[in-house]
Amino acid sequence: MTEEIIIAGFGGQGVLSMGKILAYSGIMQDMEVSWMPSYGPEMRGGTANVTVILSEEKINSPVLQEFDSAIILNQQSMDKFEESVKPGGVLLYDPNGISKHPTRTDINIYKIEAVKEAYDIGNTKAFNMIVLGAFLKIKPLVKMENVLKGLKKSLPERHHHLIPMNESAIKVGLEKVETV
Amino acid sequence: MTEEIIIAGFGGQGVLSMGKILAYSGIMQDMEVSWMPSYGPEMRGGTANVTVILSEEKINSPVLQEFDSAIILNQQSMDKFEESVKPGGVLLYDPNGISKHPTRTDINIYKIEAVKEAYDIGNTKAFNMIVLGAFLKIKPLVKMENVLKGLKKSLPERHHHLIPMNESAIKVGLEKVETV
Amino acid sequence: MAEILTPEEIIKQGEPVFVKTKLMTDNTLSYCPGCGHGVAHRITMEVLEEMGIGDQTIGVAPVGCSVLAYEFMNIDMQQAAHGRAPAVATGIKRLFPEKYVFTYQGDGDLAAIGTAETIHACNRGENIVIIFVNNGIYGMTGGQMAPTTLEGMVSSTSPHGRDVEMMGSPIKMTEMVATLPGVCFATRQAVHKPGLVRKAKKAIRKAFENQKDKKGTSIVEIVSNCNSGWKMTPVDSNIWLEENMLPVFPLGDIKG
Amino acid sequence: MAEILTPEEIIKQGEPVFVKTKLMTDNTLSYCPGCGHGVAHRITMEVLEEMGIGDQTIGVAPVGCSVLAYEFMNIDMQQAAHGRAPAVATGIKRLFPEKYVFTYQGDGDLAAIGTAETIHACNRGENIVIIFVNNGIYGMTGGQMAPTTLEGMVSSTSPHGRDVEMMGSPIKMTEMVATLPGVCFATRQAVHKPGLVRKAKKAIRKAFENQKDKKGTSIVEIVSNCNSGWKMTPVDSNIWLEENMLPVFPLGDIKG
Amino acid sequence: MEEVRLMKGNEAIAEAAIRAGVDGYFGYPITPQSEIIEYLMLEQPHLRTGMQVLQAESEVAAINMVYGAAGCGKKAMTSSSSPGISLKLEGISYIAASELPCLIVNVQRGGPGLGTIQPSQADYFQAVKGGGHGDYRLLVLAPASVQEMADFVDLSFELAFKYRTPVMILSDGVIGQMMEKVVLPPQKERLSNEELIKKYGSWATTGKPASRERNIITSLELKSERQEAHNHKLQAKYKEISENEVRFEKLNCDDAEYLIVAYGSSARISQKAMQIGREKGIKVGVLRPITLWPFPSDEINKLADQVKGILTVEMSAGQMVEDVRLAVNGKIKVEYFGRYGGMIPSPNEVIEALEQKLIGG
Amino acid sequence: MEEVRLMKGNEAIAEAAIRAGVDGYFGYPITPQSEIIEYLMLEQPHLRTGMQVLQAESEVAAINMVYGAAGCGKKAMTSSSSPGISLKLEGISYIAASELPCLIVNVQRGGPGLGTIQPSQADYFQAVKGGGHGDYRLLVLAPASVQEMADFVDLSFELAFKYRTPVMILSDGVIGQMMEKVVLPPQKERLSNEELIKKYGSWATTGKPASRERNIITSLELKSERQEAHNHKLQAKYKEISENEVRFEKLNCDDAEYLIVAYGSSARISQKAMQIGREKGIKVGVLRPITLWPFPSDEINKLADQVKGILTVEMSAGQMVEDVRLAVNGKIKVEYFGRYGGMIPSPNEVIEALEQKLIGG
Amino acid sequence: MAKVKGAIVVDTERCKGCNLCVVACPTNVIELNEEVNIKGFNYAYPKFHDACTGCTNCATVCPDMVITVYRFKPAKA
Amino acid sequence: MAKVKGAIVVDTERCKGCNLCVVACPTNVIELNEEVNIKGFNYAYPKFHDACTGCTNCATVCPDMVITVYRFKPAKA
Ligand SMILES: Cc1ncc(C[n+]2csc(CCOP(=O)(O)OP(=O)(O)O)c2C)c(N)n1
Ligand SMILES: Cc1ncc(C[n+]2csc(CCOP(=O)(O)OP(=O)(O)O)c2C)c(N)n1
Ligand code: SF4
Ligand code: SF4
Ligand code: SF4
Ligand code: SF4
Ligand code: SF4
Ligand code: SF4
Ligand SMILES: [Mg+2]
Ligand SMILES: [Mg+2]
Repeated sequence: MTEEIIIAGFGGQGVLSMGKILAYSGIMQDMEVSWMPSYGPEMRGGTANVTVILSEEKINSPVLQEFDSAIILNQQSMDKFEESVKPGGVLLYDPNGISKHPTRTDINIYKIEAVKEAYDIGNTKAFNMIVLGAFLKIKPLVKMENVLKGLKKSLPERHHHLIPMNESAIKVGLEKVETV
Repeated sequence: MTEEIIIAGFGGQGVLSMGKILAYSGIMQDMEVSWMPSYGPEMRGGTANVTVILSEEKINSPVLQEFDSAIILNQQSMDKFEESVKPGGVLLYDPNGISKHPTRTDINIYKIEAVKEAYDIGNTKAFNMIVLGAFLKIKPLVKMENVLKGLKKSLPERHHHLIPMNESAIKVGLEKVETV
Repeated sequence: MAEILTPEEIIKQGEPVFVKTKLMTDNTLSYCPGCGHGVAHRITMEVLEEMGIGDQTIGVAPVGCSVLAYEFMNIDMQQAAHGRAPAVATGIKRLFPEKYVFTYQGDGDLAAIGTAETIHACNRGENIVIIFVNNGIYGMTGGQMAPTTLEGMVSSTSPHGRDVEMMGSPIKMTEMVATLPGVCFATRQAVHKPGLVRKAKKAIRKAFENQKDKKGTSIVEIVSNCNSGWKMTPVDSNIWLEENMLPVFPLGDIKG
Repeated sequence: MAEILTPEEIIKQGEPVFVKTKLMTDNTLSYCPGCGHGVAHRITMEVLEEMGIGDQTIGVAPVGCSVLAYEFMNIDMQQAAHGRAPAVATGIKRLFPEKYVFTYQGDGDLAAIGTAETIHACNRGENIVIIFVNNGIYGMTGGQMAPTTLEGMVSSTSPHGRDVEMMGSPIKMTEMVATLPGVCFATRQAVHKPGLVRKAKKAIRKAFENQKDKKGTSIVEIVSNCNSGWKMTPVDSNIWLEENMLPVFPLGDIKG
Repeated sequence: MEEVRLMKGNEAIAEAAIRAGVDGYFGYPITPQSEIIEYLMLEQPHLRTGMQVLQAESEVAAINMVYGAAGCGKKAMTSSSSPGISLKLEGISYIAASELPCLIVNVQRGGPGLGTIQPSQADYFQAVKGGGHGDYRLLVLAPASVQEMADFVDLSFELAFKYRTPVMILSDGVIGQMMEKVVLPPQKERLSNEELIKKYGSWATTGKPASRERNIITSLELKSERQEAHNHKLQAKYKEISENEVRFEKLNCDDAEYLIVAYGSSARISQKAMQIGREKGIKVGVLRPITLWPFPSDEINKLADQVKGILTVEMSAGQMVEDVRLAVNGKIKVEYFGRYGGMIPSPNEVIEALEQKLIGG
Repeated sequence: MEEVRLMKGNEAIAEAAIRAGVDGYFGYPITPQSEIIEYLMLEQPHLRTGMQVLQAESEVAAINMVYGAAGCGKKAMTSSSSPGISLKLEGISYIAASELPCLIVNVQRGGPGLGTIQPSQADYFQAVKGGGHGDYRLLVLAPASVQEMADFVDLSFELAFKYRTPVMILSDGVIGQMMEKVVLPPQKERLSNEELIKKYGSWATTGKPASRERNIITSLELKSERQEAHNHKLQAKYKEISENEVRFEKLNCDDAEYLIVAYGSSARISQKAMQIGREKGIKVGVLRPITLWPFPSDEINKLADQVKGILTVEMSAGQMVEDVRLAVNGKIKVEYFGRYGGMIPSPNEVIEALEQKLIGG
Repeated sequence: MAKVKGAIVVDTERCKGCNLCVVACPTNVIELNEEVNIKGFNYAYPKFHDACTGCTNCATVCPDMVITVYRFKPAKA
Repeated sequence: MAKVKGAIVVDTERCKGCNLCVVACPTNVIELNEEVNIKGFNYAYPKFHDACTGCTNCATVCPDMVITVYRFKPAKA
């Protein structure tokens, strides 16, 4: 099994850390993982994306042109990555701020109103965990227990008290994801 | 005709400019010339030497291991260059400050008491011109008129009044050189 | 008697009293919201416009966030290697003495890697203007410590606060170069308040007038925020600047 | 009553009151006759000997005439790239804080190409000693202009005299670094007269004592002749030094 | 103390340096490798092992700090990216000439000039032919994974001290910025000063005791004869390294009809290309040089007797291809494919290039 | 105004620079090339032609001054020797990337490190493969006489402006320090600012008039696609230069059975060796590359069909030999002989090496 | 008494919502909008436009040159 | 009255004849020799040795560490 994922959105949306938690979760169940971010000069309002690969085999290229799944969190990223989902693959997006919705018919499209849900649970920082939950519903690549272990590993000790909050955000995502 | 000459002595004895005048004289009679100095960090009391080649043909290597003529002005240079005179070649030296006189028998050895002569004519700066005169007596490579033209070329304008003095020093050399 | 006018009427009938200078291009600034570079750029270009020398000026951009200054300043510009803007400006000015030449540099650029170039251009009294934006950090590369980072200040390479024992004290380049005879004008300004912006602009004007009069090197330091690097909102960063940067880097003319 | 003794008797019966320190090797100095480097070397080594720290000291030689200092100073030494001695010394001292570390640098080395390294080592307050031999010229390479060359002074790259309009003014590095908090002691000395030599030695001693006490950077500038570069006899060069160098580079403590 | 972590390549180097018992790191920030110094500063290794970390005023200062530290027999390192490495070249030449062991990390970005901060492999020539002046060599290791970023730190110092020579880890923005699983090596003790003096006191400047002659670290030689003798010594050492330290990895080479030669992140991509190629029925193998200098010339020469053609894949305009050609010496066709200026070749492009340039061509 | 003089190679460069109408020289003293700046300072070219001469605070500053001046379309140059050139490499990479025409002179001395001040040719790789970071090339001219030192200055600027690319004169201590007869070229007028703007105003920063868009000199590109496109443009230019600007000299090659390839002072020595060889009955010819990049590969490849073996003679541990091998591509034996670290090979040694390595061997 | 009146135009699409104009305005004319522009910033707008005196403070501190200021000086009655 | 007496030893082969000791000696003890040493320098020697007080000035300024100074203080009578 190899899953090749792109997560893309604005800087500040927690794109990179979502990818990191996913990757750490993979490690927790002994998978091979790679996490390759786009990187650039510090400039607010820019876009950020990360390629995450989870695999049972050794991973060769960490840089990809096509993906099994795309998690898309703003319009620029939609423009850039909709085409790069493999036929039959998954596209998950948050419709907030999306003006041109995806149009492909050869892929499976899902949406999660994560901005809204985060607002509703009164924790805008949980946004990315809600998205992660949604994705794990569609692609249960890693077990919840391993996600929690991954969270623990990727958060510094002093933030471990936030884990339960993250867990419930993930659950919101698991519940609220919709097929388009 | 190609003449390969090494001139060697202390820094400050005018070794380099003697070579330069010789080379310029060559140019004045349309010869090819090259002048290649040893160079090093500025340090008083060091040795200086220059390889001068005068030729009717194009000169290839400006750096040589063997010479037709060696003009030697201190003991260190004697130690270093006596052996590099080609058999049948010329070695001209000033015995002042020489403790080990040349011993080779397969070359023609000359001496010129240039320090003494310069002292006698009351012009220690003329030392190197006396040596040059001595050398030109042994090897009349360039005509006197061309030497004077060469002098003119190699001296800055403001020193041109010194040319007659240099000319008479050269003549002293022409006269006083001795076969050993 | 004047009626109460609507804003629309004022705009139509009134006079525009603040319009973007044409010496700034229409490209969107690449700077973070609230970053002081934008204002520093603008007032520099306003001075050139007011002096009518935009077409006779060659600017030198540094490596730092303002590396892209040439995208925003609508004049001929060169982008210099990190720290070398004063050398590049020297090369330009020596061969084009009739042109106006300025560098625009950050504190990492000018006070770390470019220390020698800064000091020697100043010592030679190169007839140029140096605009020196001191934000106490390496903005572009993600907020590392600069030579001007304050004692105790957190940055990505002083995550436990700058320890002056280990890392040295914040360096005051403008004071230092002011001691050199080649420097005719050295001043420290800021741009986070309207009044200060106007003062800073006057200082820049004076600097270019000095160049016109062939007086030597003028350096205008502008203490500015790097709200991204400092990890604050723009408004908070300006307050922090007042409270923390200005005591160490006090505003005012140092020389000339 | 004492008889009139012959010199031979004095030598035999008397006490040796001046003997070459063992921290200088027996190699013949490569310096020109009368060059100040020799005395500067010797008094530095005398200080180490008197403090008993020769075996705990690592010296850093520059590129310049004194590049060969390691042939003459009988201690462990490194030879640094041109201008980089303070960085090299920083590398040594940071990893060997218990050793004594000093650089020995010329004015071209320290004040031209090495400006940034000098200023930043001083700003960090590296706990080292910098011996800075200022002879107003590049001795080693044949007498080119240095940043410290005097106005109007002739050198091979200012053959018509240093024109400060074109080439800048002689730079006073010691004064400049004295303004930095990291510097605990900055002084200017000379070695062309017996009394001055003794004073200079005291200053060097103080510098090493500072290092012992972990006080930060000490810089001891020594104004010296380069009679070869200046094209004078050694005696004349020392007179010229008094009359021309010292007014621009006055002797005495600048800080500490 | 072995430990599995998810880390960036840059972070892995930094953590591995602490664990390798490195004494000092000196660096200046530059993308895409600033995480190395940032990680170290955050981690405060002086509290863990006594390792010192200093942000220098410039790359030039940093490499000369390494010179000073290495001259004392200490384990010293620096890191930078392409333009910063160019600035270090005088210092690197000095270090090589003075035979000082140390580690220099180059996480390459696209050039020339200020270029881009995106990944690149265009400093190959600089690394392997000697970008600085004079006849010197760096021992160059090219990691292709975060694990190797970690592993090569200790290896570098082993080699550096074994041969008293500077070692370069030539990485790139992909390997520096990506995260992978990494098994961290156990903590090595730093040498105490006494141990250091015992091991390296014969040459390092550790303070001259009465019992030995003074130690001098220098690269100056006024006499040409002696300079040449010194250079002969360096060349002899380089020969020894060439004979003993060539490292490479071969994948699917046994039955290969075509060979891809690629290092670092290009090798990762080429492995995927190989998969695609094999699926298409093209018998292609990959040789991944791990040491770029010494280069696995003999192995490539041998493979040239077996395969029909070789393609090098590089994120440059074609540099390593010269060394492959020199190795093959005309036996078979050697072609190059690459993307550059921050662009990364895709596996599909690689296999297309192979088909076009070697099979179809 | 042609004039015959006896001059050092270094002086010839300086005088030729004045006569070529160079606008500015920026340099820092270093042996064995300080005569260049010394001659200029003595000559006061600002009074003769308006040329400006400045002693910079360092080599780094000097090359960046050249960058600034060249960016204005001015004729700017610098010179140094090996360690100083290493310091310039970041700047050189910037200049190449920004496509600025200029001249860099390297009068090589023995390295690595501080090394010796005696002649050497060990910066060949640095010059021709790009010592700095990224994929760039210098057009490299190798003078073998004082006359060529003079002639190549104007030629360098012609080529530099034709291709908007930096040109290097790669000389050495022999050619720099020796005096020979030199016929000085006539004085070229310096361009007036108006002429300059007319010729180069399309790209140079000369002050933006209302009539054109602003000119920008930069090497930054945040988008990889655009950086790659820029690099493709550079590579296309380099290809064009390779096709058009190869220069070399052949001596006695027509009937040669053995070939010596050597440049600069080594070529002079090899000519003498050729004489000795011919006297001994060995049919040996000399090919002297005048451009080291682009390298006369085609010509050497052709000669490889004729001769039995090739010997390169270099004052290095063997660098150019790689380019000769690449040119020959395995056709015949290519061997290297050299002295280095400031030592100069003697003609006799050369011919002995030829006998041993190619004839006897 | 002729009071000088001012008005501003904010180029909302280029505004980055940094809030600096808001704190710089002496008469509290400006606020950030709850809506975001295309770049996702809560852009500034003259909420209490009538209070504007045309002092240019807002435009002077705006790093992005987003504000144009107009002033109207009624003719003396 | 016990006057301190001094004497110097010049390592003539290492002397570079710079003349600095000559001008530094308060009692004019030293002069340069007309003869040269092996390196060609007119080396220093104590021509008026009796005048030497052992003050060490000469040695202190000698760049080449060529001079050793001895002092003899007669016991008080
Ligand atoms: C030779 C070199 N070293 C390092 C860098 C990386 N770098 C780019 S900008 C920068 C610092 C910028 O800081 P500053 O000058 O303060 O400008 P700011 O971004 O804060 O305005 C650094 C270190 C580089 N581009 N080149
Ligand atoms: C990078 C580099 N640039 C230039 C040189 C040449 N160089 C050697 S010493 C020197 C100047 C020495 O002058 P200074 O530091 O004043 O020492 P002094 O000889 O006067 O004691 C120069 C320019 C060099 N060796 N390396
Ligand atoms: S990182 Fe700092 S300096 Fe750079 S644009 Fe953002 S706020 Fe301004
Ligand atoms: S050249 Fe000058 S500094 Fe160098 S040894 Fe001679 S006198 Fe001293
Ligand atoms: S012009 Fe003055 S009063 Fe009007 S909005 Fe701007 S700051 Fe406020
Ligand atoms: S200052 Fe400018 S960019 Fe900032 S909120 Fe106001 S109008 Fe927008
Ligand atoms: S010790 Fe004093 S008195 Fe004696 S020779 Fe020396 S300087 Fe003169
Ligand atoms: S000072 Fe020393 S070197 Fe100079 S003349 Fe006197 S003894 Fe000789
Ligand atoms: Mg900054
Ligand atoms: Mg000096």
